[in-house]
Amino acid sequence: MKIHYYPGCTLKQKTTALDVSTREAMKQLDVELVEPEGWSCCGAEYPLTEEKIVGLAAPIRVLRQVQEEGGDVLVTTCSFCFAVLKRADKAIKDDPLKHKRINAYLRDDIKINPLTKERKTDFEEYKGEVRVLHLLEFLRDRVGYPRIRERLKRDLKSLPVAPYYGCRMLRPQKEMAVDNPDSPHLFEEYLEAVGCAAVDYPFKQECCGSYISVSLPAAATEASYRVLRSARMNGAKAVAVTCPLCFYNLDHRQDAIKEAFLDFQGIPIVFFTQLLAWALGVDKALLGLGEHSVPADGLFSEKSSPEVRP
Amino acid sequence: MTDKPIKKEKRIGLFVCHCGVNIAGIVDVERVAKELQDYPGVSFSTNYIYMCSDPGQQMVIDTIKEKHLDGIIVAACSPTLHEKTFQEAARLAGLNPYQIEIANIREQDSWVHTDKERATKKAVKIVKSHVAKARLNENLEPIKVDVNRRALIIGGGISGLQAAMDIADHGYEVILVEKNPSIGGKMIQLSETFPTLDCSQCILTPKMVEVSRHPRIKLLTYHEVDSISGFVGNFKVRIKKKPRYVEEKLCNLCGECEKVCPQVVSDEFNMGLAFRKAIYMPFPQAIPGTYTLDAENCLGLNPVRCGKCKDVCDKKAIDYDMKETIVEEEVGAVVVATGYDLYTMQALGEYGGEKYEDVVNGLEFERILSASGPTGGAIRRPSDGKVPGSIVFVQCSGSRDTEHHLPYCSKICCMYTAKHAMMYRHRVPDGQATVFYIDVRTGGKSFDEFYQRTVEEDKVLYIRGKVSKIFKEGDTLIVWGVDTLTGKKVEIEADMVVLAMAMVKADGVQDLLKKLKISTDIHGFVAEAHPKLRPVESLNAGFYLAGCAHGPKDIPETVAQASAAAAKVGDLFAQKELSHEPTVVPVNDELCSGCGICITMCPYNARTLDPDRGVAVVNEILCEGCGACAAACPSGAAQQRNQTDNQIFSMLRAMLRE
Amino acid sequence: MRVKLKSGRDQRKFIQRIEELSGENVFACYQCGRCSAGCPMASEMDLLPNQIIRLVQMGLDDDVLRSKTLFLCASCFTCESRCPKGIDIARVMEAVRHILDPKGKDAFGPGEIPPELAQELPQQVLVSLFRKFSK
Amino acid sequence: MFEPQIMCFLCKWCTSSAADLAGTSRLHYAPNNINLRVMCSSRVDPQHILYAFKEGADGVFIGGCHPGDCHYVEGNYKTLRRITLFKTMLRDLGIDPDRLRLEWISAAEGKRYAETMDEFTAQIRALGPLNINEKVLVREVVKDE
Repeated sequence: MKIHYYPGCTLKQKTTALDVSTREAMKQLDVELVEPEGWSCCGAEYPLTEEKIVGLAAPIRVLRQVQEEGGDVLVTTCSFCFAVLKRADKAIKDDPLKHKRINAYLRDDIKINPLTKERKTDFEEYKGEVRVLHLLEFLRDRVGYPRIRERLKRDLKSLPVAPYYGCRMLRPQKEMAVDNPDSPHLFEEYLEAVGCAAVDYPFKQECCGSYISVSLPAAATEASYRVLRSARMNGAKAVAVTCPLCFYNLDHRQDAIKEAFLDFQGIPIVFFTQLLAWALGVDKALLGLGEHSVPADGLFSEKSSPEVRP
Repeated sequence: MTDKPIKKEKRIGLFVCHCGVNIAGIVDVERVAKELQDYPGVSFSTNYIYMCSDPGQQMVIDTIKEKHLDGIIVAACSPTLHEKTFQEAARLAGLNPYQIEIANIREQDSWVHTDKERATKKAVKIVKSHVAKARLNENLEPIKVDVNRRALIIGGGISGLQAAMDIADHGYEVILVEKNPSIGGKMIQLSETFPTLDCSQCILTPKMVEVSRHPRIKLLTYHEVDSISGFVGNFKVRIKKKPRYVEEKLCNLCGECEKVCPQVVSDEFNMGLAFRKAIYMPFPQAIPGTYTLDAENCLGLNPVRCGKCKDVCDKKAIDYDMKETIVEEEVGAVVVATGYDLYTMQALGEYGGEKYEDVVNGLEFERILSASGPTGGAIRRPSDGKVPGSIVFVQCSGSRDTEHHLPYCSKICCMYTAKHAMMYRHRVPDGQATVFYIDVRTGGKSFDEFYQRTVEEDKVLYIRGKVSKIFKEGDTLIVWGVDTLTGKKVEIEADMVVLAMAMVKADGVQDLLKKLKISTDIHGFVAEAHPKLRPVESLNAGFYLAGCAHGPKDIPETVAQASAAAAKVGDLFAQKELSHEPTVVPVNDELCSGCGICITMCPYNARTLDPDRGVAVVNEILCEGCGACAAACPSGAAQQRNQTDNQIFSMLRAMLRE
Repeated sequence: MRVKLKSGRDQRKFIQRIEELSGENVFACYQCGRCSAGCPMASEMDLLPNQIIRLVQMGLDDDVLRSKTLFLCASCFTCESRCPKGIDIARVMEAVRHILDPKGKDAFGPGEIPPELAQELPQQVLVSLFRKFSK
Repeated sequence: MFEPQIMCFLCKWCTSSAADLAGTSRLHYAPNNINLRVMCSSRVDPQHILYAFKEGADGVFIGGCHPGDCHYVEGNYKTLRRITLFKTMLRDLGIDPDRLRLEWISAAEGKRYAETMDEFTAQIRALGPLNINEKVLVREVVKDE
């Protein structure tokens, strides 16, 4: 299976673990990932006011490129990218005026291809037919859990993992339409397909503090603390995330949390794809575990998740 | 004071109820039954877990038959609860129901005391007193009375009209009395009605016409009930016919009289926002369609002083010599549908309602909104006719103020204020509507949706807080309030202020209610017999209530209550005859000296002096059995049946002698 | 201090601008406070999200525009997902920030981030933060 | 401690219902009273009161409807007149008029009924038992059976 894949900037720079583990896992599932040619940053934040529609140009540009390359699906892992791409796509589908204006921007922008310097004369408008899928959705709907299950090489059932959805993947529901924002199941089902025990806890969809992490670190520290404490209290040995920013707040911030909250005990944070890749038999060295500030090596050991011999 | 020798000792049965642990938990019921076993008159005594249960009642019935009992005592809960149950059981067993005594050992004993010993002793005394009474109880039969199947409706507003229509449609005759020149009440003054925005006049006038044309409804407008006597099924009503000075049947509504009348006075139909002449028609669709001459404002009903109207009346309909007359009617039931009035704005000095023309009450604003109102439905303020750029609405003006005004919620103000604000925003799109509220209560079908539409679509600013003061600067009203949601004290400039004044009992209704002898609550609204189970009946038999006479309510609720009252009247009229309690106070001719004291005591004129025999005589149908005469009778000739002085003395003895 | 509510068109100008920008009907809000009850940042805010809406309803733009709350909102949409009247409060916040843009300086600019921290932060944080809080 | 006997004549429409309400509300009060339900407070004849004193009551209580609320229009006014006059007579008979009490207690005032019972019981307790002399006087006025 060949599929368009949008890693986004963070995965190419600071948080390569998510990108690397995604690629390794997909290899095991015979999925070939193709990056749209000349993709750019999605903008990270979806513009929320009616007048800032220029912010839609970047994500639509990516989608138009997928369309040009003949793709009908674009898969992402980062929740921020996922939200921006999906909402932008919906915005221009719903509003013909926005559709017209964005395509007009794009027409000017891609007259000259910035990479090839090639001049284009023909311009195909983005028709709004590319489906933006989160990798979790893609695995469920296109790959299928049975295929994952039949290829599992390791047994993770002694590993209770708390799925952390964060904000962007679920909300606003009328635009994201992934799952019920206050009682989601997608991530749990995925973890079970991978073989882990999914831990239910009340903070799986609460905000980790997001970018407030920079402007008011204490607030983000507290928000992250609440999430991690809840996960631990409910028996999790690790928290699985989909978003590099959640990862940053929950993982890199744990020293700060320990300083602020004396009762806090650390817990490793992993990307959902790291678990998948490991379960599918990918070598530990290829999981990008070096980027973790809370060591997660212990989770990826023969002891906690033994190899299964068919 | 000697008990007459009891010829044949009665056989009285005692049944002591445990009521689960309700009685038995405190009172030793077995001991009570045992101690009474040998008490004089008691020939059977037992106790049982629930006397009111089917097996309990069956036990009573069987025992009466087996032991040939001729009196029973049930020691249980309050007689208000199960007296009827056991009277019925006695009847089934062939025992006269007036031989039943209920000894209340629950509400007035086991539930109020904690000392088991003393509570048990008290129970014994209570039961003994009833045995003492029962020994002297007589068999009584209810007094049968015919029913006059005609109903009197007092009030010609929506509730009276609805009740009249329903009763007349049941096939009974109705007399509808309205004190004003036309029927229609308050509802005819309203503009649109929430939450559907039906035009009030458009939905009410067809009903008014229907009532006026109904063959079984006799419409008495400009009439007032003067007095009422009698009792349920048989009332005599005296109705005062106020002189209209215009012959209804002759007046052809040409309007010439009005044109020439020199007397211009404030128009009450338009809440004083317009003027009328002294000879007038309250509003174009008034029923009956006739002019009325308002004697108070007429130059003097004297052709020498003015007489202009009389001169121009082609039909010779005007008669200055008309006099007040009395109409007498006999009816079997009375529906009180006297409506409401608004609390006076003068009571809220801080809101300036009495000082500033542009501070109006809800009903005045209805007239301003009404297409038939003084401005033809255009929103203009009373002082200078300017279209108000900003209106402040103040809810709970006088309502829910336990300290200074009225403690209750007037129920309809939240909805009509939302309607007012919405109407204003529709008609003055640039206008700023602000509503001060303490709670918005929208319990009713489609009510909350209506309110939310007012806020969401019409952008009416609701501020949570009570206004403290309204004053004038130049020609602008300044409203001082607070938004308790933000904690900000706010000041708003308004061109007009609408006060949602509390609903109160109709002006002057207390005199009427006194004449009807029906009870009211502390606010002067007619009291219902039971707040849950008998909401449309008065405690006084034969009186029913409908609409705001009973308390604040909206139109659908009023109509429902009026129909319910009509159905209850139908219940009464469907009976062949009525039963009257036989526990009246007859006269023992042999003892009566004809002093006449009892006659002065009777509030029902049930007692008169027979001049030939020189003794008092009693109309047993009129006697309600209060016993005031019996207490006053110096000779003991007046004795209340089954509560004679002898019975009371016996009870006192049984209770107090250790 | 007593606040004088603006009347008529003046009063609605600010509200209308907010409604235009956000596409949300702020008058739909009946102040139940559910947004504030669930907001992960509420404890740091000088005005709670429902109070921001309330002040917008009342046309008190000055109070809204100087609130710290605008720059504590992480656009997590928890409020949006639970609002019984379907108001996207994050959009209202963004609309207020939008009005503020030409007026003020950055609420949080690149200069405020220590270089070593900038090295460590994921790109998306920087991009999203500046998008929200800078001119 | 002296436990007085309180004889209560209660109007069926108001005070007796208040006594029921006190029960329904499980309000506790001293068990010294014993109730006799009459149709109206105006049914109470001064003779009944004297008889109660004679038979051993240390206090007599009459409960009627608030002024204006009488079920029989004005029975309570009649009671008021009677009791006011009768109290002056009681003094002449050597019975402390405080042993007789008339109160208006509506059907809604269960709590007030309970409180009044406690209060009146305490008052009579303080006055002590109705002494023999008083009883003798009563005997002269009330014809014995």
